[in-house]
Amino acid sequence: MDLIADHISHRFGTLDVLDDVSFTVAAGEVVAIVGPSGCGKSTLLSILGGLLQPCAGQASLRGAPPSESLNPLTFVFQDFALLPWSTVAENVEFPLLHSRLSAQERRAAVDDALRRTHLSDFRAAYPKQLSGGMRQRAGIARALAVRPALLLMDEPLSALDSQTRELLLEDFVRLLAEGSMGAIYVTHNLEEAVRLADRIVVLSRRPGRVRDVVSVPVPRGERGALAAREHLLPLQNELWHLIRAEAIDAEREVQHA
Amino acid sequence: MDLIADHISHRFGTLDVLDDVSFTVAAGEVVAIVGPSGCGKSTLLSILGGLLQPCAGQASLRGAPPSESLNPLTFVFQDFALLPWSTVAENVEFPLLHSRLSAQERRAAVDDALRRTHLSDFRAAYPKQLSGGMRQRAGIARALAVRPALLLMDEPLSALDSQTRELLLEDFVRLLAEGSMGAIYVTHNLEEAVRLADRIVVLSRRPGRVRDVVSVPVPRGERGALAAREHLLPLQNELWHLIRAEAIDAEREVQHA
Amino acid sequence: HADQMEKARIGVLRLSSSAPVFIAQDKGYFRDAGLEVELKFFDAAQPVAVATTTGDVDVGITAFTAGLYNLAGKGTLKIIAGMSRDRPGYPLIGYFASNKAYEAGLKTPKDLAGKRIAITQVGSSFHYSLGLLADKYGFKLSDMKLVPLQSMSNMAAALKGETVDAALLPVSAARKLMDDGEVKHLGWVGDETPWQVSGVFAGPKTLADKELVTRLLSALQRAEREYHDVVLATVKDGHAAIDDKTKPLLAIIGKYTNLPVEQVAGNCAYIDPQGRLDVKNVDDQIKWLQAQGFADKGYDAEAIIAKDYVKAD
Amino acid sequence: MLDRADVTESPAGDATEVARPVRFRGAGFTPATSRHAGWLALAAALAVWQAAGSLAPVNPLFLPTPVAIARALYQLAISGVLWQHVSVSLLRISAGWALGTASGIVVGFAIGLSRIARSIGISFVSALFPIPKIAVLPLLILWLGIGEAPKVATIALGVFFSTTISVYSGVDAVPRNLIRMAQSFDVPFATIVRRVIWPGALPSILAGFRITASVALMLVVSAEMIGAETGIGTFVLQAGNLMQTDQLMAGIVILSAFGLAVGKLISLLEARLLHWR
Amino acid sequence: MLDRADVTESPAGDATEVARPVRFRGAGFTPATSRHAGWLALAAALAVWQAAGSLAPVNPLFLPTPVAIARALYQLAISGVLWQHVSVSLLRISAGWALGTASGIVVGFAIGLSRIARSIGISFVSALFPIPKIAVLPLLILWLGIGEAPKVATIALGVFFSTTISVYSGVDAVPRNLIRMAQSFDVPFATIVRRVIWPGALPSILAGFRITASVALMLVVSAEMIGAETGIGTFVLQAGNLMQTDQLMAGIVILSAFGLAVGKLISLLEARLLHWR
Ligand SMILES: Nc1ncnc2c1ncn2[C@@H]1O[C@H](COP(=O)(O)OP(=O)(O)OP(=O)(O)O)[C@@H](O)[C@H]1O
Ligand SMILES: Nc1ncnc2c1ncn2[C@@H]1O[C@H](COP(=O)(O)OP(=O)(O)OP(=O)(O)O)[C@@H](O)[C@H]1O
Ligand SMILES: [Mg+2]
Ligand SMILES: [Mg+2]
Repeated sequence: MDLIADHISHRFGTLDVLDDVSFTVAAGEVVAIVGPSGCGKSTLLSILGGLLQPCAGQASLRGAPPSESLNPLTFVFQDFALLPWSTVAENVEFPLLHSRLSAQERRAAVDDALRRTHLSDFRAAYPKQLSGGMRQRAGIARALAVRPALLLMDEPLSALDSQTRELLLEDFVRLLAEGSMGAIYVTHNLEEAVRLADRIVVLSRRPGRVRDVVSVPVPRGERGALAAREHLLPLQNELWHLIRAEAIDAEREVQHA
Repeated sequence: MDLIADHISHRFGTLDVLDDVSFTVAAGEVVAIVGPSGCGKSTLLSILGGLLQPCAGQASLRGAPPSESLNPLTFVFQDFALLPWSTVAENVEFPLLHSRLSAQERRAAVDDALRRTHLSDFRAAYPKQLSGGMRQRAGIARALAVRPALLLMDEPLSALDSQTRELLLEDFVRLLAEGSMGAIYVTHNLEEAVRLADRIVVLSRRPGRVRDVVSVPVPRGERGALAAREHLLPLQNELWHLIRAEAIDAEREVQHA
Repeated sequence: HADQMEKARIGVLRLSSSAPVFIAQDKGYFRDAGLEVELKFFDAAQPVAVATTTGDVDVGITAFTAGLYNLAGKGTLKIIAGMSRDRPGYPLIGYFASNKAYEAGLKTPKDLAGKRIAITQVGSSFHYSLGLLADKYGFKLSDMKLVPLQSMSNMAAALKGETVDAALLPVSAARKLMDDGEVKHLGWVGDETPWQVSGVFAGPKTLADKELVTRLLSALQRAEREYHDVVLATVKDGHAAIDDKTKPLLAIIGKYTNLPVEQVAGNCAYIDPQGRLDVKNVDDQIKWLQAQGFADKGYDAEAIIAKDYVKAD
Repeated sequence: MLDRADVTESPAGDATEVARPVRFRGAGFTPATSRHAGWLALAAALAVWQAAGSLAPVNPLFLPTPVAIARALYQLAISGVLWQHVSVSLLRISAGWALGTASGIVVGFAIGLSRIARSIGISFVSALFPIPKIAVLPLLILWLGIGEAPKVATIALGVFFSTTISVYSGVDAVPRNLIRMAQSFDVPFATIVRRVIWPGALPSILAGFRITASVALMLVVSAEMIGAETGIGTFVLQAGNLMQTDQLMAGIVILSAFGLAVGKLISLLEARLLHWR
Repeated sequence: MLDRADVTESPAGDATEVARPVRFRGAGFTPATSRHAGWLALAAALAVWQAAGSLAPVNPLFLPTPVAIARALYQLAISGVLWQHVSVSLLRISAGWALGTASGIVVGFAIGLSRIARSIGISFVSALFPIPKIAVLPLLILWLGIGEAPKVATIALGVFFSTTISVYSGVDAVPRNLIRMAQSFDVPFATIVRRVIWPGALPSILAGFRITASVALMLVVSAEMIGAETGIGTFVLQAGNLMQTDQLMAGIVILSAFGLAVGKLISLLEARLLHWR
């Protein structure tokens, strides 16, 4: 199942946010979207996942999703979006409640998702009891439980401290290597993009346009080694120089409310 | 003026947070403090800056602070701590209001601090109108305006997105190179530590103890080049392996409230 | 009559001015007329009229107030008979002065001009009495400063505390204050300005039931006649005699008003033996209230009296 | 050295397969008010009400029609009685509100800032707050006589407790990090209170004003039950006593309008004082 | 390869210079309640009050002593009158509160979820909310008679508006990201309402209960002014009328105790239902 961004434009009131964005994410591919603050990354992801209707163009799917997938396009949110009144297990089970699964299958799916995210010991904990990292793991477990074809991740690590971020990044690498699941990974962080993605879509400042699509030269499986990391540092550096001027502009923007 | 952490221990109720922490920060030196989440870094910084009284040991100063310094030990906060009802200029002026400066000197100090943080165009803006990066710049301008001998920075970049963080990091490098000001820089982020600090104090998990004090081999002024960055990557990597296991433990801690 | 007993609910206050109702109930005159009467007691005149309007009671017996007239003016109830009257020789409502005001020269009802006087509510019978007094002595109502205090006890307290100069109080409430020397008596409303104080009224549904109203009024009149002939006939200096003949009736009144017989005897409202209504006075009341703005314009006594039942003076 | 990918895409998979749009699933849950509809609904309700009153056999005593109410209002207005009532009540409300608010702010700040005041204050406030002020009215009359004093005191009392609570909640809600910041610059206590705690507590204090305004409005009606000759509360109670329902409704409309006006005023005040939010 | 710095430090600067401690500047601004002090203060206040009443020549009519109030309470309790009054009022409060709360929750949810209901509802609620319910009492009596109905209706009305406001504020405050999350998993509307919006709005609804409980308590006193023979409000008003200040104070103490009890109950409810916060 491929996801196609087909000449998508969007505006909020008088604010042009996205301008004619087109690209395709092939089945199983991991695509990072980077761009300066406020360039419309989150808006684009909402449109791709069907949570927002674009003003022009459309998001479409080609090919059937895997038959076992309960929710082919599944979000992972920056702020985790856990129900604070539910335990970790209940949160993971939440999207399965109205699915076609039997109670037993549901339990199995929850257990499996918790195991894959190393959360089995925390199933009865409430979100407030957990560190940010564990909360996002629960968010990921919830996403895995519906067996997505494509994960839509909106800065899933940006609310975490650097060490936790590093730990979860290692987990993402592992999880994305495991199955045939693809991902769109929106981020500000070029290191994350370079370490996770097959290709990187670079958006311009608002209104967001596709400035560049960059392939990462090292195969995903081989990026763990220190040497590979040193090898990718120049790419990261170059990407930074590509967007640095726009990042400065975005940062110096004043909101007149 | 040197700052001495002299066998500092602290506990909150029954929770041991710091255990016999000792080190010295020489005048003009930049020391990073890294350690896993909840190991007492913020607590330590509060004690060093006189905002908290330790249960045992003490923070002390040796040598006179620079005579022009209005507030030798000055904090920069993670959440910026700007007064939301005051403009940028008013925020920067706030700590000067009760100082010995005349109105004119005050104005000059504010202008100078805003200029050094590239905020001159934003003096009339309110915090809510600004991006996170600009807010933290305002926090830094406020700190600079009192001409500190030592900046106490508690994860000053952790609330910012990666690109803004990179931009402010560049500014910190510049500002710390300019004068004779020293800094204690608390962070989770090993890259920041490696790029900013002369020495790095590594704390253990709670109760925080000094596990290691590491000197960064490349002089501060020479770390901008890509080659130097590649040279420092292994140090960063090694630090990571030093604290990784503890970071995992810290992350997997459940709060029973 | 047991086979044709009809039920009726009567709203009254626990005041001696409703004495015939208590007598008729206690001595079974209602029952004799084929009525099974339930008395519903209220603590103020106003709610009785409202309850008659809303159908909570079938018949109301209480003092005429602006509120009652306004309800009647909107067609929700009509007056079917008279009840008590203020009349010379029958002390019921008195003018009372605080000691301080008395010292300062407030000695007679005429002196009330320019004073602070407590009443229950605007448009109440006290208010009207003062209006009559003003007319009688040729000063303006607005010359007096009226202070509405909602309840008798508030008025008594205000008078005792000397925050007002004077108040109108029923003799039952004032007796103890007078005896204790805490207030000074100035005169009786009945002596100064006689008027029709209270009456019997009913809502449209009851009015349509001619049988019921006729039986009820006849039973009431039987009691009124007895009360008039036995008790009122003995009144001298505002006091009824307490003897073998009057005692049973006084005891009945005392039972319903929660007062000892001695007090009941000193507090006998005049009630017409035939239940007649002073229609002229009622019309005067309405005109006065309309002039004060307390009653809506556009109706007179004619419009609110059930002519089929009322015996006019 | 960037390895540009082909921007004009030739994705894997069968390109001849038809693409179907991603289904939109983000609808709803964003109810916005349209001022328009609100006014329309009010107008419609008034029309139905008028029709019910003038066509169907609803006794106007039970529900005076909007036109009758408007007429009553108009007559009150041109006779000048309205202004008299409103101005007297306004005076009572202002005096009581000002008194209650001033003392509430002082006590609220004391509770918010001092440990002793807090320990003592909170137990007193929580014990006395739930007492309906109307029940205390007789005592106030006993203590203060039947003049203006007990009326103003009733309002002040009601306002005082609400204000105290909203002020100390506001002080408690001032972000501790701002206070720590000020302390880290050696800012003196008084300056911290004036320049950090006061503006920080202001949103909660203003929100409290919204409550105390409605409390004052409610209590002025209760307070004017006893010994008042003028005042909008007296007027309403009198109309109720005299069963003049059109007047009563007119009074209620005035009270409602007054409440709305005060609400508007506080919104303006908020927009002005809290523009930084 | 880590370049270990000397942990046993030989800092730059003259080591013989004496070090002085960093000055502590983080004092204050953390007022905590000590339950202890609160009770102590209450006890002290009662003692002073009692002393004033029994020693100094303060007329007990103006301020009955605590002992006199306690005696009045005790007599009310043993004579059984107290329970009669309290139970009747409790019944009225429960009925009115339940009615007002149920309808308030329904209307509040409608306003929170539907655009039409919001447009219409908000203008009605904001127009009717500020009206003191005591002013409407005569109308309610006209409409509903003088039995229990108007008393219950008065309470229900007061509770209804507060509840409606707190419910729709609560619905508005449910984090939109949680709703988006549910939508992104194709969770049906009804499930979103039941499992996301309802628990999300619950904190605000329970906070509303705190307000409506005190509203109900206040209104029961007002409502019992008219045509009631028993009830704690009637009792208080009667005591006030009869200037039996010790009885009056006893009634006030009961009202206060009742308010505190309800507050406690809601705190328990919150601890139980909102343990996840
Ligand atoms: N619902 C909305 N209504 C109006 N404007 C919006 C809305 N959502 C977003 N915007 C504006 O649209 C622009 C793009 O927003 P978006 O969140 O997509 O950017 P982004 O690239 O995700 O930014 P960031 O990097 O900060 O997450 C921003 O200027 C934002 O203020
Ligand atoms: N005022 C306090 N009362 C009780 N416990 C506290 C208090 N402040 C901090 N703690 C606890 O003390 C421990 C250390 O806190 P501290 O904030 O110093 O850690 P940290 O290293 O700064 O953590 P982080 O990396 O998350 O910022 C934590 O477990 C924290 O929960
Ligand atoms: Mg975004
Ligand atoms: Mg910290």
